[in-house]
Amino acid sequence: MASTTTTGGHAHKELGPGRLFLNWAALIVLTLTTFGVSQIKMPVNYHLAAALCISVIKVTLVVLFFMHLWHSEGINRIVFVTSFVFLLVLMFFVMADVGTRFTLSNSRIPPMPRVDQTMMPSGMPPGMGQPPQRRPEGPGQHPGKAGHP
Amino acid sequence: MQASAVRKMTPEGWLEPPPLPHHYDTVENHQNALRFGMWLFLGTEVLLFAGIFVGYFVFRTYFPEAFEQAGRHLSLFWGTTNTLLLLTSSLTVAMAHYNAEHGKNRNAFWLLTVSILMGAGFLCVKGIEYHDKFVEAALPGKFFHFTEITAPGGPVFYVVYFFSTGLHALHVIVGMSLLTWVAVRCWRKEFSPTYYSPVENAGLYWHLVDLVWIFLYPLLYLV
Amino acid sequence: MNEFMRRMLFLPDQASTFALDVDHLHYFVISVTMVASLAVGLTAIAFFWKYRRRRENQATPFISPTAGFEVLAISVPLAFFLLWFAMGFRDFVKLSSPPPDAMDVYVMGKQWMWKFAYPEGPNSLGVLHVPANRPVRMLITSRDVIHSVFIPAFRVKMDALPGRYTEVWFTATKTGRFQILCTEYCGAQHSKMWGEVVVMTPEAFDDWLKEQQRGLVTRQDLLADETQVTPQGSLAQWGKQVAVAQGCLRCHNVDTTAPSTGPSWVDLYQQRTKLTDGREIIADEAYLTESMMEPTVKVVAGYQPVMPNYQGKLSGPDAAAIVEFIKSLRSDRTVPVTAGEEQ
Amino acid sequence: MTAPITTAAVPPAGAVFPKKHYLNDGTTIRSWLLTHDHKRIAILYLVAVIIALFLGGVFAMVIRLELLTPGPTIIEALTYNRMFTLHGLVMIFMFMIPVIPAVFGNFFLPIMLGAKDVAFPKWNLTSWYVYIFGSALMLWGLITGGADTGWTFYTPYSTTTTTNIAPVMLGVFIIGFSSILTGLNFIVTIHTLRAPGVTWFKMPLFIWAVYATSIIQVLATPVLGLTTLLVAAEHTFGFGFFDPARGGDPILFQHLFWFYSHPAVYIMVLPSMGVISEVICAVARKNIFGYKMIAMSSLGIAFVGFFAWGHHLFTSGQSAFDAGAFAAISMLVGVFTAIKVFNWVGTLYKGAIAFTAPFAYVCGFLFFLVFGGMTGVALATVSLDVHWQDTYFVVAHFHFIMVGAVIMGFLAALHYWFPKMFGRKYPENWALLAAGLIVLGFNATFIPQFLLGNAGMPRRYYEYPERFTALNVASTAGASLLAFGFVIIAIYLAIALRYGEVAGRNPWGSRGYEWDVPSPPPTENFDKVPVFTRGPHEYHDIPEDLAKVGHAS
Repeated sequence: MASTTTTGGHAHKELGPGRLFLNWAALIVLTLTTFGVSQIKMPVNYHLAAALCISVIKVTLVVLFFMHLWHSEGINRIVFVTSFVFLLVLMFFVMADVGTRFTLSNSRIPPMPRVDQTMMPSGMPPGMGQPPQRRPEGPGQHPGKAGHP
Repeated sequence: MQASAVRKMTPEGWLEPPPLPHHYDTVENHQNALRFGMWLFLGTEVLLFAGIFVGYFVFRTYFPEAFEQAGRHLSLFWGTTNTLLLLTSSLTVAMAHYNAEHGKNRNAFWLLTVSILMGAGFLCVKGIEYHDKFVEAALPGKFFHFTEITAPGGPVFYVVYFFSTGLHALHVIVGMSLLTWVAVRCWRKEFSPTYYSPVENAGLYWHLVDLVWIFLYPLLYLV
Repeated sequence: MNEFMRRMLFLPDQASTFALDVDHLHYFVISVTMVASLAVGLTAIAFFWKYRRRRENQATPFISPTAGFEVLAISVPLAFFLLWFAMGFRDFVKLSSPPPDAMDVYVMGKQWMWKFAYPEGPNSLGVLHVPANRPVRMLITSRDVIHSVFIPAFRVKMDALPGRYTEVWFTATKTGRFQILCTEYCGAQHSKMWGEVVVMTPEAFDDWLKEQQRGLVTRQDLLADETQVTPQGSLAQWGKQVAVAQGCLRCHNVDTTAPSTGPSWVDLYQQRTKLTDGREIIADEAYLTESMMEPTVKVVAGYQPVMPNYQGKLSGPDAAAIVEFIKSLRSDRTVPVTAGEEQ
Repeated sequence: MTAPITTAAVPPAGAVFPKKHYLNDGTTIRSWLLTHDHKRIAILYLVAVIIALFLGGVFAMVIRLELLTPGPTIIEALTYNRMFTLHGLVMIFMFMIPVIPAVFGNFFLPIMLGAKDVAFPKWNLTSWYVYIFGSALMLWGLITGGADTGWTFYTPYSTTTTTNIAPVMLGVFIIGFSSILTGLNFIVTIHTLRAPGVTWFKMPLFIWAVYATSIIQVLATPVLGLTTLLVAAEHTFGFGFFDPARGGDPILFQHLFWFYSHPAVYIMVLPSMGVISEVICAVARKNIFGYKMIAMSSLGIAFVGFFAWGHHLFTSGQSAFDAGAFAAISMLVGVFTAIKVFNWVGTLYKGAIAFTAPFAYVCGFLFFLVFGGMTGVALATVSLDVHWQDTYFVVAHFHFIMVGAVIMGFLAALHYWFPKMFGRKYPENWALLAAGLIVLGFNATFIPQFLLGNAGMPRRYYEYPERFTALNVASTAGASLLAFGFVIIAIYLAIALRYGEVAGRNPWGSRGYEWDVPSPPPTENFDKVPVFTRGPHEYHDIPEDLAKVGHAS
């Protein structure tokens, strides 16, 4: 209704149904785009990058318009951006660790030491700690059962 | 909660807003505080999901083949359907916010009802997907007996899958409850240009649920 | 000076090249810490004495720091801290990059003991032999939970992670015996998970290694023979191997009836046993199997429910083989497969 | 019955106890349990954390007694392992995290801002119930399930232990919620409810510290929440997120855990620093030296504290690159702390210092913070940490910070604000005696532990090699002294609560905003919105007769 409020003005009233609808349309188009891109044949890392880029755009749209951050108080923007920054910090240091560790500390198939079976770490994920040709095959490979011939 | 019966109907057709809590000086200040509080809470939600996303990338680095294989076994159709459902429900919630803020409580009520139904639809689809996974025994950790994923790391993918979507589904349920609560209050015509924070905050929560899914969808289903 | 500081700080022997670097940095850091704490403390005391309150409603001048003070307050500590960081990180990088000619030793932790193995040579339990003045790289892993190899005299420590390897290296400089401790909490016997490094002169080590390898060959031959025995015997035999591999014998005696962390296995089969809840059962096959899969359900009186759950870790045949092995352990006849030899 | 009282500050001749105040505004149990008044919620928290401190203290004494001899002394290995788990969890989650923010923050934050309450009073009460519920669940789980994992819950030990840890993990998760609610409430309050005149740089430094703390609480706690859920699920259903037997990564657990638990250290210590800033000004009757530096270094610690978690992982298989990055960043925390220390000492310069119990705790705090902080820097020096990691050196270091600094801050706050909260004074002589005992006992307990760490005694050891006996005995002896000091405090404060001399509005002659309201304050704090014209730490233009001004009501 015409009753503009007594609250002295959050500018976000400018976001009428038309804008919201437009925003939704953009989101749908982006969803279909990301779906379409995923069907193209290309290296998986490109897929990952493309999907993440589109997701970031979508999230930005939702946050700015559906969630009115575009017109909101600055502090709310700071809060939200900060939380993402800390997410990225966590992600960065953990991935940096995984990427630069001593290789046998996380590679999937470390070479088996030339020592007897009891020296084999039992708690290996399937496929770890054994030469590839001895990987257990067939249905229901039992995770905890590695190590017995 | 205490939508008290003593509040009178104003000529414009909505209930008088509840009295301002004694420690705030202006309505606007109160609204800002509520909105700011909600945004802070959303910040905590982002970090709640942070761990699971970090886990996703770590395990993807360890087991790229398993993640690809397992991703291909998820139903692209249902995943995309769910994405569209959630995005659309976000639109209706944003519209409901707009209407409530302009005192059009009835419109807001119907929009919220549609959103809740879409949320329920989302959960149904999720249920179908979960059911399929249970039938295939494509399950996390020690319950994993799915034969079609040959690369190592299958059980871990399903831990990530079930934990992230499960936690997300939990948020959908909470969001639906919040929306139901404000929908009931819309029905009672409680919201007006000076009092609409509950709709706004419930809406913000629902949008966050949407946000998380926007990331989960491509990561789990598409790549 | 070094000796004085070492004793003052209760530091253990310095028996590796790394120890000396670490200790020197340690002295530097700790001296500055002492001086700084003392300076702050003395200044506070001096101020307290000089500026004690003389009148009840005494006013004080408004003083705020000059820019110079601010810069000083930030830059002096920062300079010290960065210097320490640089020195410490240099040493750390050294510690985590073993020289290419280092001798490899595989170290495995499991609840609650250390096992050591040389690529070509013998394995040993609890005692690690290394040559002095030769770089040794430890490739460390664990069978169950996280442990941590700690040799105080070498100032060396590294976690043992299940399912993956970590590495650390050292060059021992003194011959002798030094303690190995586990520093990552790993359960009931964590504080008893000790081992020993024996540092030998290079010549003595080479002799020792040759000696051991000779022994190994005969043992490996024996092992090869054991695979040829009749199926009847092989089940108990196999059970013993599984029991060794799973670490059962760490807590269960098989050569004497004396209790250990867990009940002895000798004469256990068909024994009447009292449980913690007062019930009495007969240790038949069913009970023995159940005790592996759900060990805390029926605990023998006088023992703690500390045994880990082997559900999912032991296959059906393996569990059956262990039961066969237990059945074969009788004190009234000579047991063909005596225990203790941990391969 | 009244113990002799001597305060160096103005004797409040003729001070009268106000007739109507928050404590007697409703005396039924119900009026307490359903209160929305931030002051009453603070008292509820105070009761809860004191119970937690008592429990944690008893567990600590059991541990110290057990370690009196190298072999088994009074309890079994399993009991011992449960005991240090209990001690750690109770002290950290039930005591340290809420103690200063939830008690003194709740009580004084609105008053110091000139507000009538926190932003969301109902959520404030909710956070107390959530805390109680979470604590009860955790304790119940610890006692019946007998978790023996240590408070760090390292996987895969925690996911494979035969003891039942799921309720403990859920309890921690729930307590985390309470912490988030408190922090969120404070941040919103500081942003929206400042009275006219309280601009950002005229906020008391305690508020700055609580603000920085709240940011950490809000941003870090959710990560712990997720981690505890994952561990609980993994232990119950065998998921394998962290268990390498199923492809998981145990180091990932350590990253996620310390992403919360390292900043959590600052959740504990920052409010203490805020208390010290307040107390040191009041006892030295002197403006704070370098207000902005202290305020900004609080934020700096909160910020940098998030990038330092990896220094707990130097020997756990983390990469050397990460180790270097985390070590370098950790050093910055030391710099920020050093800035604070210099400014506190600078505050004493040309002051008018009264030697009272709060000041005794300030001195203790300064010493423990400097020594504990510097050993922290030493620990962050990567190569030194290789020797010290998981030894008693680490134990001694974090007890210097957590017990040394945090408990000193807590006791300083308790003594400094006791007259404001309860309207009565505590007996100064007894307080000084207890303070002396505690500082002494504390040093005697933990300095030997530094040396034990140097000698190479690992932590969480039930039995230890003979050569560590002497230092362990010394440590246990110190611990009993420490415990004795606490008993004295408990006794005289309990007596003072009822029989203490009436304090009057401002017994310290402090210029802090909170001393403008009567002691104890009325339910509404202020009759009308106050307007502050002075800064909170200014003593250069105090009225000639501060005492009279102080007792105007």
